[in-house]
Amino acid sequence: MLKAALACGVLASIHVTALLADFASPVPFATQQREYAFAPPTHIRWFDREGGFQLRPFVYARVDATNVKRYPVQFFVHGSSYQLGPVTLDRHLFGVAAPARLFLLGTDGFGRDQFSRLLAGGRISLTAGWLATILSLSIGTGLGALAGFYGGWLDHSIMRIGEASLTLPWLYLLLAGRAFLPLGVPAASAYLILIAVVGVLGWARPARVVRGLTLALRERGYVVAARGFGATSGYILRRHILPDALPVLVTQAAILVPQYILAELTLSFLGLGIDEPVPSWGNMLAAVQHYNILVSYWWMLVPALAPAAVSLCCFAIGDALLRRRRAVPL
Amino acid sequence: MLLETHSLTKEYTRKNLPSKPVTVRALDNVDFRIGRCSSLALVGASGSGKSTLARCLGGLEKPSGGAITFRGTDLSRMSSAEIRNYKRKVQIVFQDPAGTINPRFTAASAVSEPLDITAVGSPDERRERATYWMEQVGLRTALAQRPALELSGGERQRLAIARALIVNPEVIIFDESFSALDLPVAGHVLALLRRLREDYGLTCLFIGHNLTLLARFCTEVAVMYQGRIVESGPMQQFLTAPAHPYSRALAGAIPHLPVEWPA
Amino acid sequence: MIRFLSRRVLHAFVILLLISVLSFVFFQFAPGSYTDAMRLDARVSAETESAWRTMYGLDQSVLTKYFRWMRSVLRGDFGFSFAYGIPVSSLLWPRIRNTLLLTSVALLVSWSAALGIGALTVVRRSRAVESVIRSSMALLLSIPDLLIALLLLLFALRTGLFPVGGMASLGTAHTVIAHTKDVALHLVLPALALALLSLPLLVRHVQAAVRESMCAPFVQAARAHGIPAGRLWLAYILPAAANPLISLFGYSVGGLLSSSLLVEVIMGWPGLGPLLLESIFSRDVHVVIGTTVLSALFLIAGNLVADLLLYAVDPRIRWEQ
Amino acid sequence: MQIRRKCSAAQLLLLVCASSLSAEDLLVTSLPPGRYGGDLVVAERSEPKVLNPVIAVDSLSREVIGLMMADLVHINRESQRTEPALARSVDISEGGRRFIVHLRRGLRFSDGHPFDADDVLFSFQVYLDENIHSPQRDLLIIGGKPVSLTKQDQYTVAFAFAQPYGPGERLFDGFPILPRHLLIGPYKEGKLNKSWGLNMTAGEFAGLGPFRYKEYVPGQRLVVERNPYYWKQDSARQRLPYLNRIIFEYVGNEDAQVLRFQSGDADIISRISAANFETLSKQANGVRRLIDAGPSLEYTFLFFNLNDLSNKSLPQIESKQGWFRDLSFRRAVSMLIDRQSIDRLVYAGRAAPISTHVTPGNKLWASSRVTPVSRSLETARSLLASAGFSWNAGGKLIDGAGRPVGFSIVTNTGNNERLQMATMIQQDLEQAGITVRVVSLEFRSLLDRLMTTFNYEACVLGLASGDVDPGSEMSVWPSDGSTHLWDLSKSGLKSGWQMEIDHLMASQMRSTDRAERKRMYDRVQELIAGNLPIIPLVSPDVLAGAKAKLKNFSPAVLLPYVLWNIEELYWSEQ
Repeated sequence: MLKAALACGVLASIHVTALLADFASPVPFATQQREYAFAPPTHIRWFDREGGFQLRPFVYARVDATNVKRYPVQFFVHGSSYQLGPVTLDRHLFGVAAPARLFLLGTDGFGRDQFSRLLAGGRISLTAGWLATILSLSIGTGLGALAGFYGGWLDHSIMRIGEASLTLPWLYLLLAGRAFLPLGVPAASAYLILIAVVGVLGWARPARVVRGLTLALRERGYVVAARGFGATSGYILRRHILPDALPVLVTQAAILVPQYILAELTLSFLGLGIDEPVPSWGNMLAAVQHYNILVSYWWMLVPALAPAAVSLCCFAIGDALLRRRRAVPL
Repeated sequence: MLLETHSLTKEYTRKNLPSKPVTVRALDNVDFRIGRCSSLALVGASGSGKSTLARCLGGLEKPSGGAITFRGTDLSRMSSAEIRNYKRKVQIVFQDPAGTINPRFTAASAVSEPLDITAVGSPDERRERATYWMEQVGLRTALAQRPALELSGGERQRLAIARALIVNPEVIIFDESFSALDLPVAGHVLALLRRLREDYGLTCLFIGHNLTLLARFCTEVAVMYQGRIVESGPMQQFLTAPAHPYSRALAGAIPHLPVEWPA
Repeated sequence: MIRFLSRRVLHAFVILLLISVLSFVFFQFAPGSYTDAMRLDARVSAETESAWRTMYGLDQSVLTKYFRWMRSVLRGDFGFSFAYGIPVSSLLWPRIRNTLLLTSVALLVSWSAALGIGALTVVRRSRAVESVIRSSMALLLSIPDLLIALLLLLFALRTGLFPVGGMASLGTAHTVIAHTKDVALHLVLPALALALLSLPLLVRHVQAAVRESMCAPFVQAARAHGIPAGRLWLAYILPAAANPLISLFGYSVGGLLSSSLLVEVIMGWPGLGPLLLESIFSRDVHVVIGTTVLSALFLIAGNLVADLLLYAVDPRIRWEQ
Repeated sequence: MQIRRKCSAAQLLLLVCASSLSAEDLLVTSLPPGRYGGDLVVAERSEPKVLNPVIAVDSLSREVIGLMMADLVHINRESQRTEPALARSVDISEGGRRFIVHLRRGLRFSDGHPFDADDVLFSFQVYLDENIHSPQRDLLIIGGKPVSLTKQDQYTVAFAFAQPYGPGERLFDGFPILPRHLLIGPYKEGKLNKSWGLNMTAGEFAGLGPFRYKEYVPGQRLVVERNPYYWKQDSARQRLPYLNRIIFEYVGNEDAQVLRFQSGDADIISRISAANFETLSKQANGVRRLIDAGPSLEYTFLFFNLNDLSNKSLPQIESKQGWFRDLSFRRAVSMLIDRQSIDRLVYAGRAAPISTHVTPGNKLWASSRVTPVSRSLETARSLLASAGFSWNAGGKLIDGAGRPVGFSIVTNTGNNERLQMATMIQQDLEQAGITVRVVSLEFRSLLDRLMTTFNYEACVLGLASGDVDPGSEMSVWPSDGSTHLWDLSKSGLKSGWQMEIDHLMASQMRSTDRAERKRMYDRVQELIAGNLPIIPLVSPDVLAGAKAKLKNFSPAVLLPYVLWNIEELYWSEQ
């Protein structure tokens, strides 16, 4: 239980950080500092060259051809302005004074700060993951429950369509979808629309699970009894079947959220990912699929930790819920 | 007559691939009647069709042939509103204590479920009635907010009975409902039912193969054998002079109980 | 049994028909056509391009196109590839063999691994084992497919243990044994990549199924009777867990088929994947639809096998039917 | 009767002896002698599709065909000039309207069948056939009329043009000679289009190139073997080629290509990104040699939608065309773009910033009079200001009507470099307050927008000339060209300079005076650099690599970059 609570905490803090990305990141995610392309993570020091300890962590920066100066890391510094809800702010959590640069996680090929991109990318990735998961689970649950509950031709046709949809080459539907989106749609919305399509198309697997569950549950005494009391199908689904399906759905979600977060990488491999300059975790990792970047710049792999953390948390929560289920074994 | 069947037939077809489908006749021209205020024991071996009859009477299955009439109205001619009303008037309590109550519900909400479905009264009133009926079937009110999952089989069965009673039915069908209860509890519930029969004219149909309990309580008895009713009549007569060979076996198996049931 | 089978075959046929129709319709939505790229070719005039369009029947209605395709399916050609200039069937058959080889080996690997891991977590109920497995599965799930494949490739390159890409080295086909060994070596990486991709999900389901069946009353009873562990597993737990696992098997075939597309592309395995991707991008419509219908066929066959196994194993299914 | 038959038999014998003895008119090159033997493995990212030169459109197919077939006159990829091939000489007369081609005598196809004028006549008949729709056909329509061929004798063919043909004998490069004896049957049956697909057997194929078709393993590889009848010799009179087999392995993508090359499975690599080239260079050892052949003929550019959209119902885009049509706007945009950074970040310094479409890689035609664009934010701002644009309080550029200036750039997803360039342009234009949105589209979807629906605002694309000669650019620059991408509607831009380009391009095609043609083409380059119908960005270098043991490996900037001198490659001993 403790572990699940911890996971919830981590997950929540990831979400909050993503929400406050503008504040927590030292520079805007799209700013290209071209002279710093593929800069490795900046070394933050406590000891200066002479071996003296500094109370404040600092970085070194070259001021001219011969001199290197110390620049302390500052907190709540003024920087570029951003919108946080209705207010415009220009405070950033930390930063260093120019000409020093502080790249916590290095920079990418355009000299954009990876740390800022990682935070900003979380917004898109998490939204995409949840959106697609919620869509496929809700459609899957609806259709699966329908199929299991009513049976007969409805069940048959839903399941056949599901089977067909598992094999259909959705890729070119996605290609078409991307191609038909108006050019004016912002990159993030365009991507969310696409991932929503992916989520909608992912209904078949959860539908199968829910259908199986419904089939088993609809013969239970309390369901039969409820029907005896004149309960409508909607009532039975709502009160008796869905609550039982919920733990299963949560487990499914625990798997689907990370999967949909990473789907972006595959989508961008197929040319359907999120457009520059907006970052997302998959999009940042997509750079690593180029062999030369993978072998040359190790810090480009760091964004993989974010989805890994999310999926570990999701798993832990899913597991805990599954253990709590203890309901009627199926 | 309150509830009667006329040549009721129910067949199940099993597609026994690759050979021809096999048809099993679970009910075979059953003619059966229960009067108001009566209490009838329907006994028979496993697989003799008792439960099928109960499910047909409860409106959970459509008969393949024949008819069921309630207060003289044919079930198959009823409008959907009338059917809903019928389902409320005729309640079934099932055998399986684990399955009858959704383990997720609290005891009180499981009992008040029928009222919730039909949205009778305010939520508070429903809760009140639920606790009232829980007390009536001998459940402590302290259990009301406990999830059904944590209750024992007997307690759940009593919840099921309370749930059947909460809608003020005219007929309750107990489909082997007492097998999960220990004797004192069963006796307590039976006493409650007797009171209700006397006060409200409740009609009870007990289904089982064990006459031990029912012999004292029921005034009438019907014996099913292989989908047919082979014998029916007053309990007293059945106990003293059973006609069918199977009835004889049943009647002979009733032990003589040393104690009198509490009133 | 025969009726069961024939009904399923009929269903399969309907699904395939549905898929082919939908493929055609969807494809119609994808903008651009095969001949578009010719326009960037400095040698080709607009007239020649439109002549090619007419030649390939690209200017006809979907319905006409579909019926033309159907006719050629009946001839066994599955249409005509614009890019290759040959019937699609002659493109597909050699690649299907390769894809099937890859997926079946991956299936074997991933299932044995999943069963092993599933059994391990349940038998050795140590927290350490469980958390190691859980976190490694989570890690596997959180690494994108592409990266797993690429990391495996890098590993092969650095160690030199396995050949990189392709299906067979040159000039090793002298004996059957040498050839088989060579293909097997080439198979290791793609099959491993594919197996790793499907492992987390399989492990999860296997664990769940085994856990459920271990909790089943008859297993508890058997354990109470003091039946030895080995026998308990073989005679009680696994058969009880078999049911969900068999249906999972059928679906895992489909999952593997779809993820093999990417793995094949990254690893250079000469299967259907690279052909499909390339033909989608070049709008070589008949190849795309042929490949789609064919992989659907395999998926359906996988499900059918799973159903038949279930039918054989589980008496309840026979009753339901 | 009997005597006559004997007689003819004797004649036949004589003829066979004669041809087999000495009359093989081989081309002796000045090449120092190499060493026979060995295979060459080439990892390719996609498969060749068809081996039929009449219908092949994709570049890899054409590359493979190039190894197996030969043309009458060949363009040397290194010197970029023509050199004799199957034709030992070409006499040009009637002011460039008539070419008399003298074929080499006694040559044989790879199956041993002799080659003569009938094969040439047959080949051109096929290329010209209206029912075959060969993509090369249009090149043979000169002055509105198809080229006509007459056979003068067994080894002489005359080509007649309706008007003088500027590029001259360069025309023949790209028209491989087909074996009449094998293809006349399918041609008469109307099945030529379906011949020589990848499902053919080695016996169905014959060509005059250094290699001949051996086998194809679907999805895996294509193998060609040494043509024993090839018609070139080195200076020691050894018959070329040296290599036994060339194996094209299909590996799927560029990264796999790099890995195969790195693991030593592949001997040659070409068309790699600068990033991969750098990575490989860093790990270079004595075993591999990486070569930067300098700027290619490919020019990448940004262009605006200048099509006439009046009947397309795209009001959004149409309303922005006012800016796009404004030369000051285009010049400002061009000045804002940091080409040096593109070169450095996108191409790792392995590209050349360009200001017109003829790249520094074009040794013969690049004009020295075109000045490079220098980046200047101030000049760009003053240009915009003088054109009626201004900046609002937020620093955003607004036009005369007060609308904020912004547009989307579409580019294709398969090409990482273009996407990166678009992203950098986005930031560059941001500095002048222009909001740019980058939209990446899969290639065919992009083409559909560019060529059919015209539903785009701006686009980053690259085009590669097939040849250095201005003749290869005829589909791009004249306003009726099929690749005149920015204005395919032919009506949007009836400006004086475009009319001048039309005129110059048409005239240079008719002129046979190289100096005059150069003068005209220089003017075209100036007009393009000055009026910016496209905004040229950079020209990427041709980057290739090979094992160090492979001798004579010399990548060129003309396609095919590395295999053009395949017959000269050999494995040294160490």
